[in-house]
Amino acid sequence: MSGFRLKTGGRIDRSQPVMFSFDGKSYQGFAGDTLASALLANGVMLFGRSFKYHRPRGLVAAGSEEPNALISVNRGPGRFTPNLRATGIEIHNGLNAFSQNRWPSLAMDFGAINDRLGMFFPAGFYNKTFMWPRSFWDKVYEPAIRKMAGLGDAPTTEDPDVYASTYAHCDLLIIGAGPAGIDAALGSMDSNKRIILIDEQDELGGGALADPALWPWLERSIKALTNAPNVTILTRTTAFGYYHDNFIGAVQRLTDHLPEIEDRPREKLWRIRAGEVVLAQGAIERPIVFDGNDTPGVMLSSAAKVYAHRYGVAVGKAPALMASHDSGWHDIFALAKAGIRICAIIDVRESVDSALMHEADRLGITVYLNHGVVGVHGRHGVSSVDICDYADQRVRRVDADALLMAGGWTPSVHLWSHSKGSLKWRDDLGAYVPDQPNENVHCVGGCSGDWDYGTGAVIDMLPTPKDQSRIKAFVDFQNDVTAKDITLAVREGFRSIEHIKRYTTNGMATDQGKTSNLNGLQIASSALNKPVPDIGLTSFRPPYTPQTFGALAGHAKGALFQPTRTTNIDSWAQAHGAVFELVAQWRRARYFPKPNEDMHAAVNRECVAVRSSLGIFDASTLGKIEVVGPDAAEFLNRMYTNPWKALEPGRCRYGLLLREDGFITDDGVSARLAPDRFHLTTTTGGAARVLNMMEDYLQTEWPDLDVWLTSTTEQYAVIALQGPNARKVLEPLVQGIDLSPEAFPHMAIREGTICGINTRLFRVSFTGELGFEINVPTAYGRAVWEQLMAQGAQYDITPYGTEAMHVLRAEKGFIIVGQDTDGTVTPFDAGLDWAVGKKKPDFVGKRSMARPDIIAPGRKQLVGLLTDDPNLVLEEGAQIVADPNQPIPMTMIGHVTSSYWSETLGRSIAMALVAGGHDRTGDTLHIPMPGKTHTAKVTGTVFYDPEGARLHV
Amino acid sequence: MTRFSAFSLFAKALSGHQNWPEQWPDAAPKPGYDAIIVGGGGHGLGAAYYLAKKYGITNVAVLEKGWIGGGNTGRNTTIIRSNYLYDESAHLYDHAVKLWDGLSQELNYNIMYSKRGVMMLAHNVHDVQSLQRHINANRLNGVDNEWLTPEQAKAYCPPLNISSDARHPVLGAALQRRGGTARHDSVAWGYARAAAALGVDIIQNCAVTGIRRDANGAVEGVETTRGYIASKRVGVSAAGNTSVIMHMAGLDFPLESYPLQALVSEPIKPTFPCVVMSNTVHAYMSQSDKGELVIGAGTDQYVSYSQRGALHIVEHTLAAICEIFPIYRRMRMLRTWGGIVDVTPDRSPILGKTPVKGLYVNCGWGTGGFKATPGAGDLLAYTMAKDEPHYINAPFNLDRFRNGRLIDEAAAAAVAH
Amino acid sequence: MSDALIRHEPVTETPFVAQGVRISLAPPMQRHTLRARNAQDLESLLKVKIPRKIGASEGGIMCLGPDEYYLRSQAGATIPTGEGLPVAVADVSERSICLVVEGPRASEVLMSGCPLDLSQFAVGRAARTMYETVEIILIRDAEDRFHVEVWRSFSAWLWMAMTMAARH
Amino acid sequence: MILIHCPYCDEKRPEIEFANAGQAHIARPLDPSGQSDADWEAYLFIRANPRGRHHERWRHIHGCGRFFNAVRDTVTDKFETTYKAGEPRR
Repeated sequence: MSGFRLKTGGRIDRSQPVMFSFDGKSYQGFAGDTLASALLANGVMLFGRSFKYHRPRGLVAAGSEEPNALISVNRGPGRFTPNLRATGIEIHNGLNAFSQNRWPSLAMDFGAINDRLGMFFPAGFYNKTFMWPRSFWDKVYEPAIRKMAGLGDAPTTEDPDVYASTYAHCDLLIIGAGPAGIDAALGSMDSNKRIILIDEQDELGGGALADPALWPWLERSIKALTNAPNVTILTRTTAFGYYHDNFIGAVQRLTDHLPEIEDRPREKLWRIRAGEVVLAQGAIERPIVFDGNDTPGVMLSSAAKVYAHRYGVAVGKAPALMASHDSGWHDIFALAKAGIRICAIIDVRESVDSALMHEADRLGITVYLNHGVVGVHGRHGVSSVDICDYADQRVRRVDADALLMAGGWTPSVHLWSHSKGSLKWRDDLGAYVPDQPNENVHCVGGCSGDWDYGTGAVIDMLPTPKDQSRIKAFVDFQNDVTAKDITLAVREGFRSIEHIKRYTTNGMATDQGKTSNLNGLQIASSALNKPVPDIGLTSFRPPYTPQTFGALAGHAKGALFQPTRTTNIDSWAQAHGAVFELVAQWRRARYFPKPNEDMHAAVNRECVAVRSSLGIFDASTLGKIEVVGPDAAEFLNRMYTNPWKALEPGRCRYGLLLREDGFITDDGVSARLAPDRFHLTTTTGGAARVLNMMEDYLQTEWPDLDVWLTSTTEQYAVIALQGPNARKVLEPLVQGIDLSPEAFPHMAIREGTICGINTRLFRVSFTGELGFEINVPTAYGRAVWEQLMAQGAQYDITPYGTEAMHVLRAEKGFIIVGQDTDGTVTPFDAGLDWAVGKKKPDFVGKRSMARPDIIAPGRKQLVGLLTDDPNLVLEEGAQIVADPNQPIPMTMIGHVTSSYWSETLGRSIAMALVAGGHDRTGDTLHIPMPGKTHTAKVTGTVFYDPEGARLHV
Repeated sequence: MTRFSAFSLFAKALSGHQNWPEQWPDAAPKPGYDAIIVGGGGHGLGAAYYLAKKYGITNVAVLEKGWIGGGNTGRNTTIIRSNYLYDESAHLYDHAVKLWDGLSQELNYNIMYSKRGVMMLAHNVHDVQSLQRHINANRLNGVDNEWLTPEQAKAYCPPLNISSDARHPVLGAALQRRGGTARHDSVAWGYARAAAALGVDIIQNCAVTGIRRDANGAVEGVETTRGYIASKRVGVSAAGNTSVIMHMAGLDFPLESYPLQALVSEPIKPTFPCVVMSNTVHAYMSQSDKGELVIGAGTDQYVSYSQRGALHIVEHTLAAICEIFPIYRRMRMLRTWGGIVDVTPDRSPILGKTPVKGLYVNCGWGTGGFKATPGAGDLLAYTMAKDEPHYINAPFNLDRFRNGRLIDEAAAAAVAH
Repeated sequence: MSDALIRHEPVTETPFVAQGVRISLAPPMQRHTLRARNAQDLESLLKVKIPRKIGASEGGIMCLGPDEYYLRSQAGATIPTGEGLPVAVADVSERSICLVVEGPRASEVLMSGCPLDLSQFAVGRAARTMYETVEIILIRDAEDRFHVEVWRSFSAWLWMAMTMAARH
Repeated sequence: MILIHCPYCDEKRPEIEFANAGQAHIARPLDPSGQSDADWEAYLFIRANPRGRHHERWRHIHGCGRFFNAVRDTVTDKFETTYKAGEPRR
């Protein structure tokens, strides 16, 4: 037995030989071959080993339903791909393919011992054993099971290829370009509809590619469609999923078939929105279940026809047909016409259409009706076949070297099912067909159950005189599920097809049950003695065939994975050696180390500079919202905890924002620019959330208010100039603003220019020092920064990053929302009672603060902590206990939220949320850490300049 | 019940596996039971088992509208861990983890609990602080969880990309070594088989259509598609469908149900030794015993019972996986599916009594219910048996939404400043 | 505003050119959001006609929402603030930059990441929408020329994404 | 990715332009402080979560910016209608 190349025929280009290798051995094929057809032409029948029993396996199919012939392809470093179907790999010069799941070689596989022991590994065997001794599970059994599992090897290095993606729109999307799909396209071509025609193969035609009589029609049709300006044709493209509202995902393979990749994307994801969808995905031939049906050389009859007429390859020198359906007869006649000697036709039916009998007779083919295959001889290929005459149970041997199965057809309703269209059972077909649509879609051709393949008998498996428990009749080839696995599942009480599928793994292999689901259903139906519709249908889930992770990720790779937002000053920080951190989507300078400085040294230096002279900080990432309109103050009064109506233009106020559940969600200093105009600031991470929340209240609760919100986060670069010398540096650069303390007090805003650029100048401080925040139009941020650096050089102006900012604010006891609060903290917990308007009848979150648990004693409250050892810096997130000697689990009364070394104070400082903390001032608490328990005293949260004298200068 | 063992497997093999009995009988409803569990997922079956095993209530029915284990039990990524921040959560989930250990032997059903370790990644300073807080709290609660440097994380999980140039670089990780995975279907089947052996009726294709209450408002039974079934104790463990059942008892619940997708790759040889979770990048992955990479995706943004998720969720998920594990970019997605997850306002479950006497509830597990399966089952059984909650589930009551005592793990990992 | 200081733009000022498409940074301009319950209030303030239909544009003003308009004007034009009126005018000149995508492949490049059907997006139309995960305002300036307004901090990413798509 | 008809833009737009904003027609009480704890809990947290016809809010956040209401079937995910904020419940 072995396949061979026919002298003539096929669509391959015999003038273009192609050299490739399989398992290290070189072979020749022709342009137009798949790996499957080329190897078959070279007489290779053995393509792989099955998942569980490591049985030798050959080709079953010629298309994407192939369950057995899974191949790894290695295109060089990072370009190793496991589990590809040989039937979908177009050969090219240099293709380097390998079989899988075998060791040491495909022909000689040690794993095949599983096959000998197969009787001990029925469905669900793992549930029943490997439990004793208990300790063996982790160390012995599970590692062994895992080692046996899997198909191909995993890739081990990063894929250098790129992947593309796009959206597309059309009025009519046709999926499948066989005759039915092409007819649908031709029929709509002259309308002004935008049409996309998709097919997973390398050329249009589908089943027509294996029917030379149709080639002239095919050529004319393709030409017409290619020339139509409103038709887009996508070949090598798999529509893998049908999503809501006629949204279809498809992946186009662009380079795998080419000898050279160049820098083109390997695959492209098409996200298609279609007005109307026509599904023309055809039908898949069903194998027949009998003992030995997995022997290499046993394959679908339609596949043999494809190999002969599309690729010019005979699957054997004397194939026989095992049929329960007319279509196999037509296939075998086609083989005969290609010059292949036919060994026999075996049909399970007692009679068939007389026209078939006449044709067989005319071609000189021996026919056995009311017969079935009961055994296949040969391990790595078919050597002969035992058939049984069901009339008298006599078994005879037929010398076939290949056996073709024609078990009827299964409409490809996968995408239809993704779209939630309903299915109905047709007894005559033994298959589910589309019923009621859920989207604007309809099915044509084979996938609607409409075909001209003739009729057939619907069977579960071939009758056999052998002991059913001793044979191996496969249903799911790849997962090694046999008919008796399914009957075992039924015997053990699994009645729904979903249970049977999960217990046996039938249909869960990489072919997703394309050839096995219906046979599994029929066998279960017989075992349960219930009609198929009563045991249900496993649902189809995307994708139709496996799709590359990289293609679904599309362009979103590396720097394109997610935007990294940077400020206008970021480029300066980068040029000056800043170390960055990521905060929300932003990149922020964390500190600016000088040569040989670590973070602590840099931060200490930056902090001291701010306290003693002058620091400069890029605060551009702070969220900003411009609130404008006659009702602006009223609106803010309702949103924030504190009163806003009386704030005078030119002044600033700290605003505290709660969620409606009473917990702090954001804060920031905001300024009134005019009676009807405010400049709000929010936290960096909270900007979008706060704006959305405010829009929600404004649009849906208080639509009567005349006020509008505009995000101005990116309109302004913000430079914080902080330190005793801040005013001196600003004075020569600022025009139109009197910077004197009397004219421009703390918590005020003035508008003027700086270096000739318009500015909103805030006098505010998050450091406790004299400070300004300079808002300038973003494009000028870096230029103004550089002017300030130059002007500040005389004061040794020091750029500082977020880490120093954190230390400086902690020394002053200013909270950071999200660090010192965590979504469960109220203003009272945080010690911010002063920021809550006691007389306000309402604001967002007020009512929730009156709930029983919120007013109960013992809530966690923000306090300062000073360690007994001043040199010890507690770990942020360290847990606090009152009694360090209690056993585990301990009662934890709080945790450290912020903790730093304060160079200014010459000791460590910390803040913590502690149960009843406001009443514990002076108490000693304990912080148990691995190996040592630390002690600390509860203090207030302001560690530096509690009177605020340094601010008001 | 035939005891499962290597010996019984061997013996049955010799007789061609013709003699295996049903794992659980296909029961028809009786007129009444001492207790009814609505929902035949792992939680509900577990509750029935523990009612019979630990609390001596064996006249119990589990009512399942489809087939057992067909809801979220069979649709999740099977992650098991207990390294939660708050004491209440840590106690709840650790109760479950302790039961997971040894569950195969207890049920005489290998549920394949694989202590592969669960590693949670930190990608920024805020993540580091948050995970450190978890580790410290876990240590004092007796829950194992340890800090790994990026290099240690890479050693534990070699496919991990720890390049500092990554868009979301790995700054470290928290590892719970006792965390891992289990075989989801086996959990449902193992509980069903063990419960049935103790006398519990597993009734499939039996949808609850109404809850009957007596003059005092107490539960007296349920209407079903297979007729009325009396019981004064009804425990609802119906995940995404809880709101629908509660409406039958006149109760509105603080729940919303969202689609959650998950997916697997084609099977490959062992390559991924543990479970990795990244909340910042939204990537969750492990490798199954079969060799598939099992990946959790995000929820869609709207309430839905369609079990049908969107493509863009899958795109984002796989982009995230490829960022953290770039060697898998050429791997292929084999299958996606959707579940319906019920989410409470604080994303913690509700497990306890309801305002209706005799009606108990176990819901709101969101995306994380599988890991709690044995614990939730046990605690629901306890609560139903004693008509009062166990101290572990007492905090997970309905009252917390009124009095404000929320257990908000997600808020505690709040977004940064 | 003085031009004594140098502007720093977040993307290169050298246009990207590939087969059939050119992507470039538009010159600086003024941008204002205009908000009002009644568009007449803005018309009387600005003395210009305000397009009422969402998506329409006229004289550099685009209607983006039922009470939201977006005005792009030459640098230096004077726009009143509308103080005291039931309107809101906010200067957002530097919040965004504008990328000009032009050429026969302009639509194709934009549709690599924008889910709108641009064949139905008429010349003169403006809409806030998305390119993958980034918000943009898309304006069709001519059959084969689009303006893409994008917030500054996202623009480097958008530039990378669109030029990558253009190369493919 | 579902298509959503924005009643302000009067056209169907793709889901990624929208943000779901939860159940519709839950008005914030005019006098929150006068609410009982139970009433306040209902306002904050209790949701219909129906299997079937559902009133919900969406915001066309990356479009016209408006919040609006929708009636959608949560089993099929199909919209019955969408309408502007402030219009009566449909």
